[in-house]
Amino acid sequence: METANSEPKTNYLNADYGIKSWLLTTDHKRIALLYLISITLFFFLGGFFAMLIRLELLTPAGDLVLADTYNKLFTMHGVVMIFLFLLPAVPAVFGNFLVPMMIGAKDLAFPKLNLASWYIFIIGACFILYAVVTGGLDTGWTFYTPYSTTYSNSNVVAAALGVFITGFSSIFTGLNILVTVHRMRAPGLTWRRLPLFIWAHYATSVIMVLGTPVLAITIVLVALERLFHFGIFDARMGGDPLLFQHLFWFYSHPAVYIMILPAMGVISEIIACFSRKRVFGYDFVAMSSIAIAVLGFLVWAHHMYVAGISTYAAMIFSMLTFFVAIPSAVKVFNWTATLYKGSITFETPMLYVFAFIGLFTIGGLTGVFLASVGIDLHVTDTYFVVAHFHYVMVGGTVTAFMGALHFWWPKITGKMYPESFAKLSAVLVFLGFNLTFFPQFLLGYMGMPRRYHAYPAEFQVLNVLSTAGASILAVGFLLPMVYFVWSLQYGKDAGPNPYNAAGLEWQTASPPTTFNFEETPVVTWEAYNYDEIDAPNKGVEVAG
Amino acid sequence: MPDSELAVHNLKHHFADLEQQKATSTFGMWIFLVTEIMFFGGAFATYLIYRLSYYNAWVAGSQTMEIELGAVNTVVLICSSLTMVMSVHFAKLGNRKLTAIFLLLTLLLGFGFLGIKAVEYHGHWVHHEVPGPNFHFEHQGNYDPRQVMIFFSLYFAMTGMHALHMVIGAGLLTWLLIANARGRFTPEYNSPVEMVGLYWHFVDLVWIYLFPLLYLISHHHNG
Amino acid sequence: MAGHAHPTVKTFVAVWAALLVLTALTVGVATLNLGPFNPIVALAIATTKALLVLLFFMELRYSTALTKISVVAAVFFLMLLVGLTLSDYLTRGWSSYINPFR
Amino acid sequence: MWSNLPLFPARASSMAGHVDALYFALVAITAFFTILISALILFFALRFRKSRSPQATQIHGSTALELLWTGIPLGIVMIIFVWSSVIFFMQTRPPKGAMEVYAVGKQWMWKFQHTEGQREINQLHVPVGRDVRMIMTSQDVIHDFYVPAFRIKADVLPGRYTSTWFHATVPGRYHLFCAEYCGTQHSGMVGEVVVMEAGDYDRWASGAVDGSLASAGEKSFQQYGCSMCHRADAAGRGPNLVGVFGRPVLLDDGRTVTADESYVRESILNPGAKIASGFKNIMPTFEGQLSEEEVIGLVAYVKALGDGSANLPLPVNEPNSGTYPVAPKAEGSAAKSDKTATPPAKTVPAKPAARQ
Ligand code: HEA
Ligand code: HEA
Ligand code: HEC
Ligand code: CUA
Ligand SMILES: [Cu+2]
Repeated sequence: METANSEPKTNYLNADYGIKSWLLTTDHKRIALLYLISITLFFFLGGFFAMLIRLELLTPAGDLVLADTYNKLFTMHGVVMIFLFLLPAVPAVFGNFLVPMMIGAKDLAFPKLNLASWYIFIIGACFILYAVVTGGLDTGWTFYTPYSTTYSNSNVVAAALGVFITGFSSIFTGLNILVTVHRMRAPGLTWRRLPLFIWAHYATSVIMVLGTPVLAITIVLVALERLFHFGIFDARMGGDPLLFQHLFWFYSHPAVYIMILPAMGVISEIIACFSRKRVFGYDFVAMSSIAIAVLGFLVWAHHMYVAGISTYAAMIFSMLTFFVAIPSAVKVFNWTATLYKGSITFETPMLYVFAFIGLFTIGGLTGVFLASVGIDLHVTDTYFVVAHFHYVMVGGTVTAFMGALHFWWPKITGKMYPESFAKLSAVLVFLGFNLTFFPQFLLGYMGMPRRYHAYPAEFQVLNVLSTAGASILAVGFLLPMVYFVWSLQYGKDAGPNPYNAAGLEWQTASPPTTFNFEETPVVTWEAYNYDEIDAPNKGVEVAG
Repeated sequence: MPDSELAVHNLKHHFADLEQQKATSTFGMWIFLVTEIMFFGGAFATYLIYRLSYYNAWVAGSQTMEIELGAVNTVVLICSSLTMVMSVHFAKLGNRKLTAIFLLLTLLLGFGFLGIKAVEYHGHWVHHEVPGPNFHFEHQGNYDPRQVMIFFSLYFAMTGMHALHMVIGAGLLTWLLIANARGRFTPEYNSPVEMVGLYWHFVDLVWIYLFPLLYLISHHHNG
Repeated sequence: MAGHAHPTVKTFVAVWAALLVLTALTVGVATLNLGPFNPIVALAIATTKALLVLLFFMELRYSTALTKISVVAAVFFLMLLVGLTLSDYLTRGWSSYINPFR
Repeated sequence: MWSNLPLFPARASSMAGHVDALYFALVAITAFFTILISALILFFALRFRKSRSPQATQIHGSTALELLWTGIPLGIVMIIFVWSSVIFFMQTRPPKGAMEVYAVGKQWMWKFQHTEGQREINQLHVPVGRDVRMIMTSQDVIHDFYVPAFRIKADVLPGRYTSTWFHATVPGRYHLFCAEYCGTQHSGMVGEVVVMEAGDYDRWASGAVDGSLASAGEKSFQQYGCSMCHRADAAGRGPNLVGVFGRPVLLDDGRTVTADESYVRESILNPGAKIASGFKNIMPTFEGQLSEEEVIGLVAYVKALGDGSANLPLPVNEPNSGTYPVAPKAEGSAAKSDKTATPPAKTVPAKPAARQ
């Protein structure tokens, strides 16, 4: 491999040519790219809706779009962002790309299933987009009954089917990763040698496999109810609308951990690399992923404190919700401790990591506000909740996603991104983000309800700030589109391991060959062996 | 094709050997079944919660079920599980002919089940027990007919979903029959048969719970 | 995989017979009035049948610990779904505002 | 627009102080941890930047530290849990003797009915310094009754009553929002709560109305033929409703439920759902024949029938007796026989005094 850089080599990108070779590929790396392209489009679609929302909220009167249109905007923003962007974002792109490489496998356990899951995703997305173009959807992303089943005039069934179908894509991705981690690890790669990224994806997959089917059956019941008036969730027929909420949140709360856990895995990888240290408390960070996955199933009714559930149940769920916050706290503290006595550099991915830790801490701790029944009573269904979940989802997951994109871009494409532009956009994103969403905490506590098309005048100042922030945020997100594309042509060649990082994925060429490794590696070291890599003179054999 | 060549042909590129490949696909299938458990589980949970709230209506709804047909169908399904397990067994032994026979028997029994189910559905249709505008339930007990409609909604949702799985299973069996006829399976490579077997048994397993819950547990109130 | 016991045709037929017997049993029991025990007995029989299918027809008995754990985990999480949902439904009546302070 | 930039909601109920106190505590905790983490990151990042710390020192972890930073947050959140649950418990349990206002949410307006008979739309007048309990239902989808200045919120569901309560402390006009998404005009389903001085309120409340809610209910009770079956003597085919409200009712399947508003409502609209022990399921459903307002009137009436004996626990009705044991209170039977009887006549203790 020493001569790798001089002559053009075949890699997964140029191994085969033509559209067909992409659309029929079973290479996990190519499928990851298919996902990357699709979800990027959906992110901008969702972002476009977000910009319209923010523009409407610039003034108290509902004067930009009609009330109905506004309702469709936030619904489609939520549905597109959650189901078409954030859920697949890290696991289906980076999980797909990296899991086999990090464990020294040639591919995922079921390559065809992997391709199928992308197609399923696209088919589901088509249903959702069909609902969007044929009049939109106005139920909110939560599809609450009986509004969704009886009263809404929009295209609920198509959208519900879309969500149902993309659910299967997520199930298959989870299944694939789960089986791969169990069955395809390279010789010597014991569980305690796995990168934390793998642990996080393992935990994520468990949630995908156990939770998503419940969403599926719930959606089926909603569709049946809407089509045939089954009465299961319809109070007029003797049904209980709250049962829908139970079933929906049984999936959708754990789903927020599908969004954050892989992002946490990303953070562990990057922070170790740029502080040249093994992640502090490896075992605890690994186990906290599992703990989050399991405890995450026990807390769903915290979305229903005031929905009419019993007081006692609300208190049980409140208590359990506090428990699930603890493993996240453990992670944050361990990441911070990792920096201690490191040898820290400030490449763009590392900036995103710093942003992540700060924003996730705020987002998570405001989750603790919401977990407190006595506070949630006041702030539920207000902008406080909106701010909370954008802090964890955008400040958390999207930030980590951006970090991951920069970190592994050289691996994916073989080219470096331009560092100074990247840093600029990271700073813009951080500032824009806080300006957008911090005012929403204040708005929420003042009582501005969410999903409001028009609002009382005294809320205007903060809303204007929020819209201003969103514009900065938009620039921050558009900039990378430009320089990433630019780097494909003009970027510096990266070489196999530009950051001198640990991890099997860095021990193969960039971009890797179709089967990742010339020879199946045999692992004899612990994860994050930066001591060996950086040790003067006795560096571990790092290819290239 | 000689066996050894066939084995190589069946080994996907990313596995070290057939053994790893088989273990992997078996585990994958079980994980898939786990998702199925959760899928049907959501419906069972709904059933349970409404049964607790609307006990009388549940009894009334359940008493309209034809126990005989349900019991016969249970037997049919159990027999199909036996024939399925036999076909797997013979596929492992490399006996193509017996594999085919038992697969065919399984398929026929599956159709038998669906046929009987169709008869039942027809009965419900005739008696206006299908939820919707035509629903009508002569009620005499201490309950509200709308609650019986919820019972039937769940009944149709659950048995319908189960029947859908049977139909998919029938498709898979047909595919196996063709592949078997083409000599795709050997004593070394037969996991498709085994996988479909697992799936088929799981569908049987769901019915094992549906039968008592929908037909039996309120039956004694008849007396 | 090679090396460990596999069920024989004899086992299969025996399990099949047991399943038929249990089916007859559960239908029979259903006609008796056991009060609250009717569902319990029916579910106990169903679970026995399910275990027979799982362990022998689906060869769970001869599978890896991992497979067994997966199945147990699914059942466990299903129980969580049911149990915690019931924690709402069963206690709703308790919180009637009238009771405690009047 | 820039003239006033409020950053904090008005504080106008007895709950607000409790909620705000916990809120500030949480803000302090959040600020503490956010600053702690950010400061540590900043400090480490600068102190251990590559130019000052060319070689990292590998530290694998420390169980003591892990326990510490598991234990401390756990301790903190458990305190928060208890604190917040106490607030929640207060909020979900209205004090006894609260005055009651019925609310019906529908796409997209709020309708309120006072027991004295006043009806309002999107405006709710309440006196300062009194406990007010809201008894709410929805005619269509889920809505949510939210008054930020009171720090209270409760979903309003179709098919049953939910309730919440408040004790306004400062006269004024406050926002009332629908906080559960309910369709096109969700953001238009707003109104105001007008908190008035007691005297002003009394003047307002005594304005022209055609009879109290309960008397309206009594009319419906006659009009819809309820009185044919529900009679004071043993001749009725249905149970005597005097003294039922607020009592435990034995059902024919052995369960016992409390006869609260939701139960009465269900008994009218869905009589088959819960059958009082000793009776047949012969009561027809009135679903579709009664508007939510009429149901509320009937509920208020049935409630008034039960009020009089509030402090005398009655035994659960005996199976097959055909009637409830009639409360040995004069008001009870008076209410039944006297056509002109209005609720104030029956609700002798405390309430009428407070109301007038
Ligand atoms: C990535 C997604 C994500 C993540 C990770 C989380 C994480 C958490 N969420 Fe959030 N949440 C959402 C996405 C997410 N949430 C969404 C989308 C909604 C709204 C859905 C809708 O209605 O549309 C929502 C709504 C929501 C509600 C319901 C609000 C309402 O509608 O009334 C609640 C209530 O309990 C809640 C709680 C929590 C908690 C306790 C955590 C915890 O996991 C957070 C744990 C993290 C920390 C605690 C920070 C780190 C800790 C420290 C730095 C140490 C100090 C710690 C302590 C002292 C405790 N969330
Ligand atoms: C992954 C999840 C995710 C992400 C990334 C975002 C990102 C953003 N969200 Fe969103 N949001 C949700 C998930 C997410 N949101 C959910 C689930 C809801 C609840 C929905 C519901 O109530 O049902 C919600 C609701 C929600 C609301 C509340 C609406 C309401 O309740 O009335 C608001 C209001 O400000 C908002 C704003 C934003 C903004 C400004 C961003 C920004 O971060 C977006 C930044 C990105 C861009 C701006 C893209 C840049 C590109 C362009 C601008 C291209 C323009 C294109 C053309 C001109 C063709 N979101
Ligand atoms: C045909 C006779 C009949 C008519 C008409 C009737 N009821 Fe009833 N009602 C009954 C019977 C019988 C019961 C007890 C069985 C049950 O709980 O359903 C009952 C129960 C009730 C209960 C529950 C009382 C308890 O002790 O549990 C309430 C409240 C009630 N009715 C109110 C009304 C109202 C209001 C109307 C008119 C709108 C009405 N009823 C009309 C027969 C009738
Ligand atoms: Cu009513 Cu929102
Ligand atoms: Cu949640």
